[in-house]
Amino acid sequence: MNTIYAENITKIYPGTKALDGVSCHFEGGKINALLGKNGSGKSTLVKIFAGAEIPTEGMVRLGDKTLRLSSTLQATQEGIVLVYQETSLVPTLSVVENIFLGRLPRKPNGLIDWKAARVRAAELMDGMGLHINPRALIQHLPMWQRQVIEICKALSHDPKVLILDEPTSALAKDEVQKLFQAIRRIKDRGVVVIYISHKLAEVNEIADTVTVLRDGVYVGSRDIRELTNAGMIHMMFGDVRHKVRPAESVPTDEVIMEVNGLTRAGWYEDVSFKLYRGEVLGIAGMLGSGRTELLNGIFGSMPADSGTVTVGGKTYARRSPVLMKGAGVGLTPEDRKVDGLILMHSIESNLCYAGMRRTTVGGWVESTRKRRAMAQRQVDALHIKLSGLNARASSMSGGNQQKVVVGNWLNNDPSIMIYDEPTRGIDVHAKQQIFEIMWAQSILGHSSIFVSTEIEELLGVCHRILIMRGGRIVDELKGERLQGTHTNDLYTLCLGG
Amino acid sequence: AEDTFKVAGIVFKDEFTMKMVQQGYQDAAKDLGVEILIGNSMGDIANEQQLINGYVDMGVKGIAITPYSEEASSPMLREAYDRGVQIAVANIKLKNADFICGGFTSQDRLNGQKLGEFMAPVLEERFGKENPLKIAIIDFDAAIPEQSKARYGGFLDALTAYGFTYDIVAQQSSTSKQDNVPIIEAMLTGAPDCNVFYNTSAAFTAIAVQVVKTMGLDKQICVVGYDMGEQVAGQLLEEGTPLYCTLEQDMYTMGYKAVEQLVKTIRGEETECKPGETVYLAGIIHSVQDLPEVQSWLDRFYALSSK
Amino acid sequence: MKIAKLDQKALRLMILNHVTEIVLVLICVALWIAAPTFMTWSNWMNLLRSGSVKGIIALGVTMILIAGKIDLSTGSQVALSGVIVAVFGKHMTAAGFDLSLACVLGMAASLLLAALFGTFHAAIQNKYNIPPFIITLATQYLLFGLGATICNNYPIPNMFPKWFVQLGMGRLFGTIPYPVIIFMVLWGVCYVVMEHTTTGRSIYAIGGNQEAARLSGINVFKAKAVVFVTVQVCAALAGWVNSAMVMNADWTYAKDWPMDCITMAIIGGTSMTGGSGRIWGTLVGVVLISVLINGMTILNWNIYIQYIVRGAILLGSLLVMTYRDKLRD
Amino acid sequence: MKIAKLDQKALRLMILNHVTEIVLVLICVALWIAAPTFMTWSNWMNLLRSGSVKGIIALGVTMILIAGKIDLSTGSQVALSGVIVAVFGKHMTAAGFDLSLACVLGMAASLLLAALFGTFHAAIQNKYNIPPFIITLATQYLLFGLGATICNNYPIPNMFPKWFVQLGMGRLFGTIPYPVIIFMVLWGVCYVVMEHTTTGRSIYAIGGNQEAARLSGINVFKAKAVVFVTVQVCAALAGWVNSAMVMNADWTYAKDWPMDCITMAIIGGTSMTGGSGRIWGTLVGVVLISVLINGMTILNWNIYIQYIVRGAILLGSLLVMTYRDKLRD
Ligand SMILES: Nc1ncnc2c1ncn2[C@@H]1O[C@H](COP(=O)(O)OP(=O)(O)OP(=O)(O)O)[C@@H](O)[C@H]1O
Ligand SMILES: Nc1ncnc2c1ncn2[C@@H]1O[C@H](COP(=O)(O)OP(=O)(O)OP(=O)(O)O)[C@@H](O)[C@H]1O
Ligand SMILES: [Mg+2]
Ligand SMILES: [Mg+2]
Repeated sequence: MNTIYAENITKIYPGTKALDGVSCHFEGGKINALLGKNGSGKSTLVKIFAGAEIPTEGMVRLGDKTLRLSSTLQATQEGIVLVYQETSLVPTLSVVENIFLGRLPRKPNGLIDWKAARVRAAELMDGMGLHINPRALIQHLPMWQRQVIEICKALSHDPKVLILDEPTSALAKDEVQKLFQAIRRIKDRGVVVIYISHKLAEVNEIADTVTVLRDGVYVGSRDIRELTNAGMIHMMFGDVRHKVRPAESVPTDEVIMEVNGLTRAGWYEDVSFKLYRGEVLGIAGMLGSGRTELLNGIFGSMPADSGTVTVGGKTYARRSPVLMKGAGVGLTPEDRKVDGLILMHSIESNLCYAGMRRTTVGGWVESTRKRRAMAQRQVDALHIKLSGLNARASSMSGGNQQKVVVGNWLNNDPSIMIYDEPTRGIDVHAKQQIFEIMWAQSILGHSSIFVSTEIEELLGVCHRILIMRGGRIVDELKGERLQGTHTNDLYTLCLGG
Repeated sequence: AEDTFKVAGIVFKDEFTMKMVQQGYQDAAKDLGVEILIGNSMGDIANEQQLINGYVDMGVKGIAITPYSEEASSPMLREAYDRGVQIAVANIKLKNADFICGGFTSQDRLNGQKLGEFMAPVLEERFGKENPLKIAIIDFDAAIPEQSKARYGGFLDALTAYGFTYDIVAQQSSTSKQDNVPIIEAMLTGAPDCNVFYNTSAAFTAIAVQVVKTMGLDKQICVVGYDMGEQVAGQLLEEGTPLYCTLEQDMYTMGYKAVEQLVKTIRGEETECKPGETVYLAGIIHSVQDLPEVQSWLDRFYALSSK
Repeated sequence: MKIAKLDQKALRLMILNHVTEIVLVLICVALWIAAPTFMTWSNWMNLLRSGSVKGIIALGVTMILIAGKIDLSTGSQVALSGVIVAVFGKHMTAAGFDLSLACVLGMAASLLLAALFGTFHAAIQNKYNIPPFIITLATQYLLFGLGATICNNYPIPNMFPKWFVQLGMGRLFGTIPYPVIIFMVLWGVCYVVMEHTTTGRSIYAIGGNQEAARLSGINVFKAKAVVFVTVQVCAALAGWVNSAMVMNADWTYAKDWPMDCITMAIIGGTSMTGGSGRIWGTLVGVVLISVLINGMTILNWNIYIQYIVRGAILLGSLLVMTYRDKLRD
Repeated sequence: MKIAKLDQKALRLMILNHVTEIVLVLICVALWIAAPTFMTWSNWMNLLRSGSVKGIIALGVTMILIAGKIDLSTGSQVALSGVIVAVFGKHMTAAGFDLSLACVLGMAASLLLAALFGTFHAAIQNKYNIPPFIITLATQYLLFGLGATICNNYPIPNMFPKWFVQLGMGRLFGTIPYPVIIFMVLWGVCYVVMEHTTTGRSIYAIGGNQEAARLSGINVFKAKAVVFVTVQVCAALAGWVNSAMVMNADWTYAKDWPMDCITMAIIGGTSMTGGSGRIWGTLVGVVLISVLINGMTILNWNIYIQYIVRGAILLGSLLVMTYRDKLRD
């Protein structure tokens, strides 16, 4: 059996010590979960395994062989493959090419053997239950299919060590199951599987061992059977108290927003609901049920075919982010790195875009003092960890970036906040803080719409939950019924079983 | 007056003819014992202005220049003159320029006329006067329109004066030196009955001769050139060449005389040309009628360019 | 120990941040020694005057580069705007109108056209998301053809009233050329807009990440329209000044200017990839290039050497800036 | 009902996919009617010959655009490579060597220099991640200055042996011009390399998502080096053919070519943003532009109208392609 060892690995980025003398190992024939809160260094560690980063100190050992990896190519040749947190496909190329990127099979004459490549790609995709034309371009495929293709690509290497960095963050439940089956098959071949996730339920289901990092330091490794959820959380965070929704947070019966017959053919249809002042409204649904599209349709950042949105007594048949911002609505997008932040600009700037007008004198000329004050307000209120307001947004870890995205909007004092997957890829602690923001807003009389793929989160957080299936609102949970609903019931409702 | 001082010589584009002017400037300065600074405005009027100002500020006593434009260049030169710098002009006749100490040009229109007058009997003998001549023209209207228009305008005027009628069967403006093969090929494809091909510059002539030959039209078409150059001279010397003649503007002499005029004016000596006036240097026609003369031009050219 | 190290880095960063300024000063000193006439008031006024014409465009170019876009059609617009003013002058005076009136109308028309083309660029770019490089490459041809057609391919000299010519030739208090004044005023306006207003902030934002800017409720089209129109209008203004300076209008002017102006902005520290740049830097870039050209002329350097020097300076400044950014992170 | 609708969309897509080809055919037919001499073998050979010279570069440009990069210095390289060959011819024959030998050495030297500059571009771009637009803008100045300096700014006519002149003027079997043959052979090579070799696919990959390509173990630098060197070498080859065609070498040649070649590639359907493009399309683009220029010249259209038409065609093709991509999604 193979075992991969990290030996006293330290990784220093300018300004951050991402890893501090980490020594640990992961055994073959097991699925090893790697846990830790945001910024604890998980991705950094596995990138070092995969040759994508070079450690400042320490080394990687695979079995008896000490590896000095300087490129991903080398790592791949050693049999170490990493599926990245961010997808690494080439959108302008076909499925088959992406699966065999950099190592397309060749005919004896040196030219590419397209036919062989297509046949193998089809086999791999069959194994994952994906049935699409291998010639289709990635850019025309939905997100979850891309994720599956990413995994097919990793499997095609026939790896000795397979590392999955949050592979399920964009996958639906049945796809997760398919993925798990494939991973178990790989495990049975004696492969070392390292599995990074923030979803403890998944970890419980699939992992054999749990290894935890905290702030770049190795905390320990345990067999999953020795651990409870609470135990895992304790390892990750030390002592934390989980708060529950405060009693002061109660919606009034004043309608603050009304969505009426909103439709975008093929994505969502005839969606109508009301949002009350001070309410936290959840929308539950499986992947591809059209929630992101709907939220963007409400906010005006994607087109809708028909229907209206009424905010503050005014009915909008056509919407745009500019208009909706004016109406007091804000939205934190699903993919914060791509759509939520200007990574090259300072944290201060990123906190002041939505509320730009509020930093001005007379609406146009900016006041440096006001800007600084405004940015600092959110840093304090949301406990954003940073090295300085002038540091670039790209230098922060996921959870803190998410807080900046939220803070950017809070600076505009929105009466309605729409959160699309605000908790994706951030740790439990940071998640809790995001929930607290929603509740605090609610107490102030502001409302939130909250979408999450981890629908169990919705139960504790929301006053009311809408169930979305196939682009339609099919059910509504509130009051007593909501109290009595368990996670499994909610999944059933969403799946429509 | 002091005997030795600085003057400047400006040319306006990146081409062989300007190189000759520049050589003239330099030789004259050497002969007269003054220091000369050389600048090239690279066909951009803003550069020209920058050069003029720069030289004035450096305290040159005079500037010899082939201006970019007969209209546009004069205000800037007047400004320089007002600041105490003598101006001598080569290559074109500057408008509104009573301030210059003298100018030397071969006038494009006159040159065109001279070519027309020279060619008229030749063309009459070859094609007769009864039918209109079928003329194709390649010009550089899109670069320096004033010059370009004068060059073919003069030629056509002379033909009319001689009693010819003509049709312009093709006329194109070229914006480059190297893209002319396709243009001329297409012109002749579109006007297969063309019998006179008039070029407004040496770069065109060289290509036109080649194309006429490769298209097998060398018996039908009489090529008339403008400006002399190494390649064109070679073509005149070729056996059975379709090129009949070309006109050399004596660029070297223009440059030489401009600097001479400048230096003599500054020194207060007797000069060839009165202030404010422009002397026309006659263009020199080189034709297949006198091949030894062409050969001797080429020899002189080699002597000059190896300097 | 650690502090000393940090300080050294900070010092190096400070030097690198001001490397263009330092190079400028060094070049000036070198020129002063090599050619004393270089450091005279009148030489400076003249070199600044020439630099200002392109500098006016370079301001617009800086803004559009910060927005992550580009405009290659500015050269054609320079030529066209001069032609339009002159054509109005020519035809209206022929019809018996006053030259000044004709000129004002011509100026208005050329501004309008510039704004129209800018809006068109912004609209096409925004709607279809086509790279602006290629849109403006196409309109560059269009504008050039338009200029030639409008003036029937004859240059039009001397069709400007006295006061218009002053724009190019005049001097405030008889000493500071108006083009320099115009440039400095525009520079001030640009500086304030880009660094201290929401419009400027929006332009930086769309250059940094357009989608994020859009989702923050920034009016992306408006910001784009501002830069695309500004750069065209700057080109039109430069076209007036240029035509006034040479008292002539010709559709062949300014062909190489777009690249020259981009060079000035880049040397000043603006990035080609959008989201970062400095209006102050462009001022330095404009002066640096003008000093170089003037200085090399004074030293009587061959024009071709001048090209090599320009290429080398551009390359050098790119490398220095990249090194600085690495150091900073 | 639904099927009919789909089919209609498929039909429209098919038309849009081949819109350049269709436009080309339509233009040819129109020209045939307007000017019967257009549709002759000799005219076509002539127009293809001229198109081929720029076409050779357009192949390299297509590759570099697919890789998401650009090269603005090709024009200077065209001029320089001709000058180098001629300078070798001139100085070596003066020193008593054989002209053919001199020419071969000159060709080798110019290829070497082109490869060097290509490698330099790739190295700088790769190491410092500077936009290639600006790197090659800088080297464009350098190469231009170099060309002028090497030939001491005299054009050098007739310094080529007969066989070299054949490269530009000769015709296979007395009818098909060699430039056309060279272009077609290179086109075939490019086609196979881009569509059927791992090198080609790596180029597509780095254009589509460089980081993904790198993480997949693709040698990004190698792929970049291939395109940067190829485009420079193509320019050098085109420089030979061009000089052979005009029997002259001059450092001022080909200033506008980089944009012309980019236009050809874009009209052929290559995207400016990298990752997608078609070598076949470039062939069509080259022929389309050549036909247009030839046709408008035969019809004796004014050069200004020609510019407007060119701008309009480029703009039109951009819009059509964008519309097609929208429809496809
Ligand atoms: N390229 C980089 N430059 C500077 N700092 C970095 C870089 N990459 C990561 N970091 C920092 O290193 C630390 C560890 O980051 P890492 O991405 O490994 O965390 P993680 O455990 O994967 O977090 P998450 O759960 O959010 O993905 C963080 O503080 C992060 O900001
Ligand atoms: N009708 C459809 N046709 C094609 N693709 C679809 C359709 N509906 C959904 N999808 C794909 O499914 C993905 C998810 O859709 P959407 O984002 O609207 O739903 P969601 O519930 O927010 O899911 P996610 O968890 O991905 O955000 C999209 O990326 C989209 O490409
Ligand atoms: Mg991570
Ligand atoms: Mg979603």
